[in-house]
Amino acid sequence: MKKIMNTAADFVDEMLDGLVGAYPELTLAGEDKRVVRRAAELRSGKVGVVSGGGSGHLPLFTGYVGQGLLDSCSIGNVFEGPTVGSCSDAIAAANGGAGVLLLYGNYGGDRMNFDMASEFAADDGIETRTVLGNDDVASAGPDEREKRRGVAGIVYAYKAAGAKAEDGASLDEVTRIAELAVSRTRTIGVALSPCQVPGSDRPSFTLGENEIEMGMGIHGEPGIWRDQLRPADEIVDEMIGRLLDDAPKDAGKRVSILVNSLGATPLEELLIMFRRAKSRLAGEGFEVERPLIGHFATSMEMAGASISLCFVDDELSSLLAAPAQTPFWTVG
Amino acid sequence: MKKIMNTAADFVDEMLDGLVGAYPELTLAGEDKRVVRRAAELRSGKVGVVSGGGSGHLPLFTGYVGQGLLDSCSIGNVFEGPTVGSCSDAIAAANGGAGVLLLYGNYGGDRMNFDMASEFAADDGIETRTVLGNDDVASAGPDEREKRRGVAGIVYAYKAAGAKAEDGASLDEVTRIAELAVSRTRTIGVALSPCQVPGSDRPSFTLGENEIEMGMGIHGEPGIWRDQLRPADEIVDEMIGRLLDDAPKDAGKRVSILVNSLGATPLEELLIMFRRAKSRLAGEGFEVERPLIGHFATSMEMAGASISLCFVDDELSSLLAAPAQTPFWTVG
Amino acid sequence: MGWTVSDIAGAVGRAHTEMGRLEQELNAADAKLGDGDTGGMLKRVLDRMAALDLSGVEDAGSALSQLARAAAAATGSSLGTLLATALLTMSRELKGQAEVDPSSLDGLLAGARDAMMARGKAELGDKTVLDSIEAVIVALRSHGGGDVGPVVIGAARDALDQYRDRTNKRGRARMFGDATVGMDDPGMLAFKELVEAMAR
Amino acid sequence: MGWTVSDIAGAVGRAHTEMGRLEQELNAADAKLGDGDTGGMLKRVLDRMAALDLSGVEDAGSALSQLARAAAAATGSSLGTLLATALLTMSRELKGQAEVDPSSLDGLLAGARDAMMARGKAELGDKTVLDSIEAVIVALRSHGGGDVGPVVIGAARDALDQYRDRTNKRGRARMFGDATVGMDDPGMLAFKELVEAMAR
Ligand SMILES: Nc1ncnc2c1ncn2[C@@H]1O[C@H](COP(=O)(O)OP(=O)(O)O)[C@@H](O)[C@H]1O
Ligand SMILES: Nc1ncnc2c1ncn2[C@@H]1O[C@H](COP(=O)(O)OP(=O)(O)O)[C@@H](O)[C@H]1O
Ligand SMILES: [Mg+2]
Ligand SMILES: [Mg+2]
Ligand SMILES: [Mg+2]
Ligand SMILES: [Mg+2]
Repeated sequence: MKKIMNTAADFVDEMLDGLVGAYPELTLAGEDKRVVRRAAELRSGKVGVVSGGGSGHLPLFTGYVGQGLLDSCSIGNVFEGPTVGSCSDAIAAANGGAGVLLLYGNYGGDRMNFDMASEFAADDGIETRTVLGNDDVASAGPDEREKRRGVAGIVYAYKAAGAKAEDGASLDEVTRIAELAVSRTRTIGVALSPCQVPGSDRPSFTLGENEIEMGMGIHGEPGIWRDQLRPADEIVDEMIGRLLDDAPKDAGKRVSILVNSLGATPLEELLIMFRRAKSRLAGEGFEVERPLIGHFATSMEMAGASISLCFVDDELSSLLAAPAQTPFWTVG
Repeated sequence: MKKIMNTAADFVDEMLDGLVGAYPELTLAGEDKRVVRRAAELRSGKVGVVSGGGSGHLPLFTGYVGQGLLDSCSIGNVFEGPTVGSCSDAIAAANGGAGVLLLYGNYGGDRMNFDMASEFAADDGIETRTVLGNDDVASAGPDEREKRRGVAGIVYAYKAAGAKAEDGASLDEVTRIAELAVSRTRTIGVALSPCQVPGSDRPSFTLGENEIEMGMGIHGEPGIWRDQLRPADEIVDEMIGRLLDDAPKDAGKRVSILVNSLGATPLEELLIMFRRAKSRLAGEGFEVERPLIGHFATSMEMAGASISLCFVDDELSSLLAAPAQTPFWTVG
Repeated sequence: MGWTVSDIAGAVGRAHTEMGRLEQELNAADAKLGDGDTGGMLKRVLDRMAALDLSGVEDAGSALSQLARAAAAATGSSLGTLLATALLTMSRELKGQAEVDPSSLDGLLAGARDAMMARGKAELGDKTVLDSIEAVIVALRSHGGGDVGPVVIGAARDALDQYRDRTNKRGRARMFGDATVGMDDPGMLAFKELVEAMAR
Repeated sequence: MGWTVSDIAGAVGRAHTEMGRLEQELNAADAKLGDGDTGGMLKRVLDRMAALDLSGVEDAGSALSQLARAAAAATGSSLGTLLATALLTMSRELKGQAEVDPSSLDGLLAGARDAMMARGKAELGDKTVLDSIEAVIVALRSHGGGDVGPVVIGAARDALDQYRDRTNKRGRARMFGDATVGMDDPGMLAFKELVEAMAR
């Protein structure tokens, strides 16, 4: 696998350099410069919304720092959690005195680091809450939802919580909204070909010539089945079927859908998938609103796609529609 | 190469179905439904801006139909020009009585069809002008600029002409702006791995295990050299060098830069490229403004990237900053 | 004694039938120095042209104009658009005529050739379908009279043979440069095969 | 008598040296049931720890606290963060002491184990580094006295052997389920190798 990069050791730092060089509304912070934050002064009294995780998933996470979304992000090496120090720095950067929500994907390493940082934050008098993205239905059964990994669907929680915080809501309220968005979001992915971590001498996994894996995670975590490639409509039908089977009890009949490229899969194919997903959902009596189609949470050059459904109500719907201005997601 | 699709014959039509299904502000038009147009009524007296070309380059072209950018687009099969009929239908869809600008890439088939359609349009009393994107410096020498192919840099002309037309400018003025943007824009691409046309049984070209091709076109047209992969900074230095060597005579010291993924190359790598490009340009005394980084003009799942420079002045700069609202490019 | 609309429709029908056999052969020729779609494209074009009902049409100009529009609607590829251009140009010349005089064929083709050159910006000698047409015009001009069919077919064959060992200078094939020497240009090959079918 | 800061620094140095050999071996173990970075990660962690200058430090608690911060700064991966947690917990216990009494090791490790369990939410028996630590604690408690080195090493080896044929229930390895039977847990393997190096 060929990459346009310099050295593996500089991959993340050069990427971050490029990011803040391109978008002056973002800036790097923290001892290791592994925190991306809004360049503008914090609005005092605003609840901070912080995320973070390993690199290699752009636009997730750092591309969503900005007005109406995240305040800051701590970033680790490719596919490796951020350090405790970076998590602490990200919390400090987002602290406007009204508390900070830690909103990130449910991965062991990330949790340990954010947990530890939030203990340090408590020592410093900063109140934090934690909400974990756990949208990946392929990673554990419905009875073990708390074990599920967080994948692309976390952007719904970012958007809703970010809009709520921008509105001046309290930490309790912002936390409630993030929990609501997480509880209403389900994702499943399908992988066609692997990616390769910079510096590694081989791809992160292998798939046969004509093979796909349903349910694979964004770091190549094992999925549900591996089998021959099949027509898009069949793939989408299975994905939508699995998501609807797992729909939250309080889901109504309104749904936002995110068709996300894992990297190499082009927009043409996402639109072909969306077409089928929408007609399947309509067939089940759902109204599809505010579709998101494109690169939202990637695994570098992995080929494949994920579909997320967010079962919205009036409250979530209006928060998703609220204005936001970040490098890779602008609304309104 | 694996694709998430149904049949090759339905690839484009299903993609278009997905597009207008996702974005109700767009709609299909024309006898063959191979025209994407704004759903809203045409503003009478507004100059129309039309583009078109083969499929397989999303977001180009259809993803840029909308407020402040294009009025309509005719679309052919993958890597094949749109029919004369579709071109005629796209012109009709963009005709608000003040004339229509045809703004598309310099490819033989596309030119023949748009030329013919513009003759039909003349018969029907619709005045048209044609401006061809020819930004690819690798496709012919500076003395033969009129032979150069149009690639990603055409989005600068879309944006400037689209904003000017939205302002209510005359066909002459909108044409002048499109010509200005084209004359100020230069692009070069580098390819790392091929794509595959749906239905074809092999990739569009082959590259060795560790080989790249400098200057390759977006349909795999032959470039300048083929050699071993090298560090990102070296690649970018050569690309920026070639672009600056070819800079228009009237270029000032302000430049907008577009770092575009050809498909599979992830944002991380684009940012690493941008970082070097910016510092190289700064070293040459340029002020970099309004960078564009992401997927703008792709070749499906081809790996590689292109860099475009648009040497702006006050007029172009303010047109690039004007509001626009389309599925894959929103400004302001 | 000229060709009526019904003769024209018959020739189109024969060309259409021939495409069943020709499609893969032309695709293969285009795959070597282009993008491999000449046969599939011409099949789609002739499907549409043959589907036209010209039975009520008297005016040969109107018939050719309808055929031109059918061709243009079927494809956006180079050869298809050039064919539509040729048909449109000839249709203008024939406006109001119920019959086409075979002895006017060289003039009609010359008009078509000029329009195609204007449309596609190719020169004679670039090894394209234009060189087949030019060869036919030249042969017709030095031809005494009588049946034009064998003259057209002979010229189309000779052109194909003469250009085989030259270099393509236009269209996608241009990019392949000297690698095109020894290969039939797909447009010229298609021209020869289709006039053979039409003249049958 | 007890271990001084200089003894601690020496042990860190030996572990660091050992990483040169161990890096690829641990990566390979992690590649089979994780993401293949355990070795690279520990290398970075030990690079940072070994780079600390502890020569002026008298207080063992302060030394461990500095080592904990160095580990935490070097990585965000699971094992690295758990190591930092363990060091931080022990550093609090040792605050103000110039020497670490070897007979207090079981208690120190028990404290570390509890903190790691709280941090990582794993249970004993999940086949993680915790099970190695637990085995060492148990062995130390039934140990009469004298040199603790062989006890620690023996327990770490036994734990690795005993758990090899069990299933990983925590961390990335959990996803591989029964495919982990017969494989060494990379964290347990690292533990064994590093205590061997430190005890040398
Ligand atoms: N500009 C041109 N002028 C004249 N003939 C052309 C031109 N471009 C292509 N052709 C003819 O068209 C043939 C290829 O047709 P086709 O496969 O439809 O083109 P493409 O797939 O490149 O659009 C060539 O063999 C040549 O004879
Ligand atoms: N939650 C946990 N509790 C205890 N030990 C764990 C936990 N998660 C992982 N480990 C240990 O860490 C080792 C893997 O370390 P490492 O490769 O750094 O993790 P990762 O790459 O998954 O973040 C495992 O072999 C296991 O011994
Ligand atoms: Mg890891
Ligand atoms: Mg073609
Ligand atoms: Mg062709
Ligand atoms: Mg690991």
